[in-house]
Amino acid sequence: MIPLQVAAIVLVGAGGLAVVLARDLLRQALLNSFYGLQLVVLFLVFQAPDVALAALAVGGGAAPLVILATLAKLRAREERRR
Amino acid sequence: MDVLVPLPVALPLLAAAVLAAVGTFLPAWFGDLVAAVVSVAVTAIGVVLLTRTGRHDLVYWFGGWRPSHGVALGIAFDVDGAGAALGAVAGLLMAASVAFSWRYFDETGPLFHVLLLVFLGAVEGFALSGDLFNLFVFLELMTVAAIALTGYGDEPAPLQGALNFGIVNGFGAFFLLFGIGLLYGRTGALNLAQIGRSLAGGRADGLVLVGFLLVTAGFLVKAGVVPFHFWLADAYAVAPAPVCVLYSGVMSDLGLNAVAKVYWPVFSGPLAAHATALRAILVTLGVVSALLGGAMAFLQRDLKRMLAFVTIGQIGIGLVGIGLLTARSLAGTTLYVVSDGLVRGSLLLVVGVLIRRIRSCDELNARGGGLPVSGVLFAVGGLAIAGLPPVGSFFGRALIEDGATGGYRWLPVVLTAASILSGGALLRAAGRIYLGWGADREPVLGEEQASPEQEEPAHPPRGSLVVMLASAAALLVVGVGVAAWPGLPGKAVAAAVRTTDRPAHAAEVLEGKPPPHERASAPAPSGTSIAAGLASAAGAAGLALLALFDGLGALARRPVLRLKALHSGIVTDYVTWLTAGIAALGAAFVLALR
Amino acid sequence: MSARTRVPLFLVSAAGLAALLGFGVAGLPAFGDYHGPYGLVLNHVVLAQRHTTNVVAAVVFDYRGFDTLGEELMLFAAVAATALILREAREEEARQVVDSVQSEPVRAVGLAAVPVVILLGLFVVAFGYLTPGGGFQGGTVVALGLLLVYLAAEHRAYRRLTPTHVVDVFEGGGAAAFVALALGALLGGLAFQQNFLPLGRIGALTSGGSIPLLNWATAIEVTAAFVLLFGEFLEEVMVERRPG
Amino acid sequence: MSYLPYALAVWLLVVGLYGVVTSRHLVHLVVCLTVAQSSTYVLLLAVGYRKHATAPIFKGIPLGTKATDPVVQALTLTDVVVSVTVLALLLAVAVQVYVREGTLDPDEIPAVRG
Repeated sequence: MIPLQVAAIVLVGAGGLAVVLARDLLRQALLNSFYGLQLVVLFLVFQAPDVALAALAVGGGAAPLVILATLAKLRAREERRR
Repeated sequence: MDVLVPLPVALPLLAAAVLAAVGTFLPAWFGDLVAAVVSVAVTAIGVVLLTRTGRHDLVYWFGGWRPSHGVALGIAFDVDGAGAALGAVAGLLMAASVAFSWRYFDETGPLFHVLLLVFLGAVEGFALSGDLFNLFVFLELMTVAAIALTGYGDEPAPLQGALNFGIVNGFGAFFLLFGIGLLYGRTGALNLAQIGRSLAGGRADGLVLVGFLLVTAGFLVKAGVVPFHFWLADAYAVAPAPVCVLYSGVMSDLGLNAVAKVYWPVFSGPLAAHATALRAILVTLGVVSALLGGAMAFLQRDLKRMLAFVTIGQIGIGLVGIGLLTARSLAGTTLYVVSDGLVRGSLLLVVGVLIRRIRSCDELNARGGGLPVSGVLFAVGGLAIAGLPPVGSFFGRALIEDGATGGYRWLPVVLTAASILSGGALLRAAGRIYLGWGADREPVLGEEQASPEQEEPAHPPRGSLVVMLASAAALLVVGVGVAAWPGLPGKAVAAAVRTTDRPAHAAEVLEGKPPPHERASAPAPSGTSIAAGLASAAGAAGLALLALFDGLGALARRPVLRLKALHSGIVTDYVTWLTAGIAALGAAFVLALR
Repeated sequence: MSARTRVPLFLVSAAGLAALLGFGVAGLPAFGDYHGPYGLVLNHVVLAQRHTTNVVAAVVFDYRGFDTLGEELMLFAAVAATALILREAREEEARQVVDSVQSEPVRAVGLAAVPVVILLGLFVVAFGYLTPGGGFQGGTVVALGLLLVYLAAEHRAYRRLTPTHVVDVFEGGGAAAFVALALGALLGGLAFQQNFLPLGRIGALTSGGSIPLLNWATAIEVTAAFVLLFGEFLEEVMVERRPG
Repeated sequence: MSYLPYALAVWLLVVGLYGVVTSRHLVHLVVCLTVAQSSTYVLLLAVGYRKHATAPIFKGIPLGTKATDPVVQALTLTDVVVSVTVLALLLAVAVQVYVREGTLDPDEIPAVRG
């Protein structure tokens, strides 16, 4: 195993833990998009460029967008409820 | 290759996509029509496929990629008797559901029918596929369509049933995929027969055991076997009755069938040496499910929830048949789930009639509020669930019980007890709702009303009421009447013998060698099983009467209330139970099978 | 269960589960030593059998195209259901959509990026069966490009560009085309999903027989699905940006 | 050391489960679910990796060059894209739950019990 792979694995492991432990939702959304990009790197060093590309489009674009939009929606509803 | 094989999947999925594309430009009845035509066609194809699987499986290689030198390049459908039968049942239940809800979901556009068709296509793919990853794909597709369908209640209802469904089943699918990863790493194959051939030479080491654990757990979550069953009752309580019909009648059955479908070709080789221990574990799991499902069904007042627990209990009895690991008991399970799946579907439609008429499916609220015709259907269904001879599923249960030799002679007693509870719950509800017997308060069943938003009773037009009752009756007649199919038990046993003959099955799938002609016959049900069936029906009726006229006050004890309280509706609890269940099952595997 | 019983029960179970999973993965070949037949065989035969240089794309669209059909329908069903649920949520509290106005430079830069991203996405789709990429990845990128219209300009422009009914047609149409191509082979007497087009010269955009068609059908479906998805999610956010 | 990637897959699955079980907010919970899901991608791709191998794309390299397993990559690639729409579906249901119930704490959402 090459050092780059070890580094990517350790980073993803830490990144996943960070996402889970983040209790603030906005913070978690940001950590989650970092985590998505870490996965992209991992897939690249696993010699899987097709998957890395998919993970980039999803983890770097679509997923954070959907999560942030959800949070925005919930926040607005929360304000209205008060 | 049989040109009909891909159609049960292709037709619904194509219809769903086209309907979604152009449905908004067409009149609303178009969706009903398309769904009806497709489900009838799928039923017919399923029946034809069933008649063609008498001597051999129908193996179909997508893209024409036949295996070369025993290595599968593409994906295969491997249609056997059980798969074809469940496929036909799915089509029939869907046809009944569409007829039942004719023009009812028109307001929301064509989407309801689009999702139903996707669900049907997924169910068919899951029933027919012979490829492990392909099974995963259709399992997931089923889940996605079902999350949406669960949320399709006609009035604002607690939606967390849909969420619990999605989250717990999502984890089930992850466990399955993790197991697929393990098996692929060992064997480099995804075709079930090929994985099995590759594993057959080796012993049951950690990878095989954990692979088996994860794959089985993924399917047991879908089937709703205790302790993976928590999501199921919540989903039923929310989903509209015609959708519950599909969940109860096929989704659970298919999850159960998948356990056998994967065990025999893939794991029966390396695990053969540990069959005794494995049998003990699976039968125990099935018995616990059967008893707990029955008991919880008896403690419900919401009829949809009651039927959810009836389903759990009956799936437990089916798991016992699979867990006995003999061809005869496996055949029994197939007959049992096919017949009872249809009966449960019929019961749910009767409940649907009640909901449509008085906007409630609460046993206590609806006291004395049912139509007599519905009452007859409901009572017959309850007796069929109890397993009254010679009603459909009786032959299945007889094959399971008569296959229980050796240390399992006690099984008929336990299965009878479970059937008494399930059947008793249904007959109690029938007595209260359709005859007005018993009290209208029963604290053990819960003080809250099951459906709190009471509205004015609706009066559906007479015509549509007739259609609804007719579709329920049709399912009941077919479910009860499958026993009249000449020589059906013998055919089921012959098919099961082929399934359990792993080397011959692998040669059939991978090399196209016709299987040896099995002359299998099913013995007539023994005196014990006839007595068990009669005792179940009589016991169920007796229990129902006792509950109606003596009340349930005696049940208000701590263990009972604790048991009810475990079903908390909280998804984090459910995921905890899922984790604990897999860890416990895995510990049992590792300790017993090594 | 209270959190006080839940968490300890979970921790014990999770420790057991982790041990079991560890026991399982210990039986795998060491990382990098994999020799399973399926992929090895495909790596050797795909170029000759399908004239496609990206073996992954050949697996996605042909050898295991039936999985892909299921996945496409999953995408399609999930997005259709999401749209339905979000629309219901909006109906329950009816709101008015009001556009926000962004500063002109932001808008100009954003709009300038739109064609670049969309072209990039189309490129990823077009060469997907030769080099890394394909309809799944490219379709997502194209949808993200269209989304920039929203971010840079305004919701109304995004909606004008992507009217829901038209997007529905493309979403369902893409999925339908995928199934129809597979059924077409069946009607022609071949196996479901069997290739019926000439394979073409290796490395050319016309190579791979039916793979380019399936690839583009996928791209259309994925693009439409994500456009619909983003629209539904952002419509509500837009709702919240009312002045005052 | 050569089992580290598999250990990562186990870690992510268990960590994701932990996040779900201890979650006090459905959006947080659903995001933890995707962490657990990523463990399956890691496992599949790690299983199909081969030492000193290129990606299975034979453009400009001779046939027969050692390449990683294309099958696991195909399985993962479609699932990665599709999973985000499932994430969106679950989030949409969560929004709807909030609209109706006014809370997203799994312990507080009124549920059918018993």
